[in-house]
Amino acid sequence: MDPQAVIAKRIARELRSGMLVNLGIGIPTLVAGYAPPDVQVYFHSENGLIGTGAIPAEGMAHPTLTDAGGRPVTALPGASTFDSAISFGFMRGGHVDLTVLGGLQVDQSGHLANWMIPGKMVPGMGGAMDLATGAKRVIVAMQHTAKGQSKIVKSCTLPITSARPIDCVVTELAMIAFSNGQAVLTEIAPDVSVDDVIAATEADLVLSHDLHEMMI
Amino acid sequence: MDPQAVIAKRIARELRSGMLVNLGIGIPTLVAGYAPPDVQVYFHSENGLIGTGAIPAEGMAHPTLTDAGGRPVTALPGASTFDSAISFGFMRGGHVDLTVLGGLQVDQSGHLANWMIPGKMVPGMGGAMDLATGAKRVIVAMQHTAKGQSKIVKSCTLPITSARPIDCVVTELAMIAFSNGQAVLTEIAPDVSVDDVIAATEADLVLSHDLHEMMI
Amino acid sequence: MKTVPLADAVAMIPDGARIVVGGFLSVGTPERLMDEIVRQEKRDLTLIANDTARPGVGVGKLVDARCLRHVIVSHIGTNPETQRQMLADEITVELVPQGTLIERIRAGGYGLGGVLTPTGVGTLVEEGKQKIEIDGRPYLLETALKADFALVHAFLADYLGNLAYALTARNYNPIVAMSGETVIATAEHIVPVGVIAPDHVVTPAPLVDYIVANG
Amino acid sequence: MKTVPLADAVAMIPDGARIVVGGFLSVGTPERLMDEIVRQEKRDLTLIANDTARPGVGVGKLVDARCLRHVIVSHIGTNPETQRQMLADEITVELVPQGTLIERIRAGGYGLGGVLTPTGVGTLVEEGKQKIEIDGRPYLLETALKADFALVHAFLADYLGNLAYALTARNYNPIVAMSGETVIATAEHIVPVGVIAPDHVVTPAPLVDYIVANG
Repeated sequence: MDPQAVIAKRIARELRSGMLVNLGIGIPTLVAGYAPPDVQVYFHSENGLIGTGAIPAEGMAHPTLTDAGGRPVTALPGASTFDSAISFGFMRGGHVDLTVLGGLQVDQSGHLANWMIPGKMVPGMGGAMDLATGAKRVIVAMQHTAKGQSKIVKSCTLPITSARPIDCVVTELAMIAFSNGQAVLTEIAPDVSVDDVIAATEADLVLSHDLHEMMI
Repeated sequence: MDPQAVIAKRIARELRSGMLVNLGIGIPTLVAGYAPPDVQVYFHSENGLIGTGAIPAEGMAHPTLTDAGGRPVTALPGASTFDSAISFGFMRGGHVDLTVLGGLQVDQSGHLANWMIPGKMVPGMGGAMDLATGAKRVIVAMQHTAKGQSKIVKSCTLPITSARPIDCVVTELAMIAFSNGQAVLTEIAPDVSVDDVIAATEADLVLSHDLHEMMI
Repeated sequence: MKTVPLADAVAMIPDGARIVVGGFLSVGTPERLMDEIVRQEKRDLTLIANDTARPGVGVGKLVDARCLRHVIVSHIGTNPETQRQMLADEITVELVPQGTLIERIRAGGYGLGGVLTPTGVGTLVEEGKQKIEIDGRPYLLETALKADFALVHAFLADYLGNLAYALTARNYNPIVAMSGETVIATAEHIVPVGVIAPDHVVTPAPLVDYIVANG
Repeated sequence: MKTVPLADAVAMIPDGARIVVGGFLSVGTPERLMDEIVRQEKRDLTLIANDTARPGVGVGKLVDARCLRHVIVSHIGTNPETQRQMLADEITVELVPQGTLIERIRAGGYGLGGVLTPTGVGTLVEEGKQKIEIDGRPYLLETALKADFALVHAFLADYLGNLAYALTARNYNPIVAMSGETVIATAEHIVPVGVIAPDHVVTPAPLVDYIVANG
């Protein structure tokens, strides 16, 4: 299976009806497509929309109904729109139940770095810092390695996004949870061994008592 | 003329079309009734209304359209309603052009005391502190004396409402402006002498170069 | 979301809870929740609200029925019973300037630690507070307020929990709805999902935990 | 209020002014004001906005035309020209977390000195800022932002200046409209006074100084 699909499918299993969920750009966006049909979540777009629906059918888009990337979306029944102060009040105030963010690095105490590469890429943090700091639960969706290097490191070398640790990271190899400053390997992807994960990971991993294969 | 009417009529002459005006309870409320017919101001009610109109005709009141005292009002064409955070944003942010407040004491550097009498009356400050601190211009409407005692004092003995000086006070005897820590007598009511005002005032008064009779 | 019966909604509130209630002199206050709190004889509640209304209406009913131990409000001038209980040491009262109170409630709901306001500087209100100068101007640091339960009243609710308010009955309600751990709403009308246009929703559905069934 | 011609509205903005502009990646940005600022060749403006959009749209037009000297935004990732000018030292860029940026603009308009936010604590964002602990939790003190001119775009305006916005084109606009010394608005439709219901007005009329006449 496509690595991004593995990640998105696994995270989609964390969705529960009634949750308010914010998906970042990249792999996180794919999660919406794998939501179980019986699970109804609210998707929050940081530009001021709750109840974000699918991309509109041809000819039915409108320039004033967009996602946080400026692309046309639809609004589900019961959707609401609001200003940016309220939108970030939702994030910072802990009203967003779950955010799924992309990552450049995650370190073993759960720090996420995803907003800049000094001297190379300085796009700005946008809403990432508020989400990483304020959402009730933060899951990072990213590939395990980049150019052969582990993205799950002992200590972030890139500037971090928040001092608050994320809850877990899901890669195409594993699901790793963070608690008490430890990185705990909780699930491994099908056809992946624990040794494979350890070999691909710079951070020190603790094996969960309940370590099991990822259901996707 | 009734002392309260003198005060309200004089203050009404300060109204200009387009101004956003908040009137406190008591004498300030009377100011609306003396607004010149060609002057269109917006009245702001702190409970979340701009465009407050007159008391509704019998049978046309509604429990969800009220002034800050909970009494039914009407909404003029172009009125708007909003939450209390916005309402006080208008005050604190300097968007209210003029507020007229009642007073217990005003001192010669322009401090207003109007929210409590220790040990006797502790109703709470409500919106008075925000108005006195944030409105662009603050006029106090009150009678000159109470029980024979001057209410315009050298230094407030009652707890003050704001460290920010008011712009002026209008009484049935005089209009007194405050600038640079001085109380400047700018107008005297008809049939009142400067000596009458000085005799009725505890504060030291400076006479304005432009001292003249109040037009009401 | 399904609506819940009034009694069940109020049964969730334990004695000693901290509640924040919408309304301004009882306009926009969830009266049925007030009546039910009185009927269930809740005790030792802390109330955060604009005022204590008048005896017999709005949160004034909670004062009458001795449900409260502490109130955080901007004034009590309209309710002589609150003043009597305060002077008799039956309740404690914390008076907060109205614009500061609504910002403190907002800060609680918006995840802010507090705000800097010029209101109250140089007055009794500054006692015990940190004063911070910005660009040469002094401000008081006013900290966030949160509550266990937020009780709000809307004009329209839909079955997901979206709320819209009517005129001056809006007042504290949208801010209050952000800052309760659990949010319970009553509404004049409960309408099908989709009936309130997205631009006219004031409180988005995910904030509201329970809608109280009507009649 | 009478509407003003587009050219007259923009002529009020001097070179070097500080402007705050509504919109999110150009959605909800007053495009006609952007075009006219470019046409009048304004220079050395400071821009406060969510982002710098993309070349050719929204505030991106101001970047293209070299109208800006300093920008305060939450990201520039969508506009390579902003990044090029920044690296070439033609403009300076201050990056602010989005939730902090909107609260700083709001604080400016609401008369607050600033807010305490947990966002940015322990990151590069905290550099040079006061850190304040409340109940054992650290917050950054983020100060208010104000501007000489606020430029907003509404869906509906009436002739008094009441504004209502459409869907996600609302975004920064209502907050921006509070925080400019002078507020200039464009609208898709300018309607008679009284047509926008009081509950549906988002920006009350007294905030708006000028409505730009349509076509």
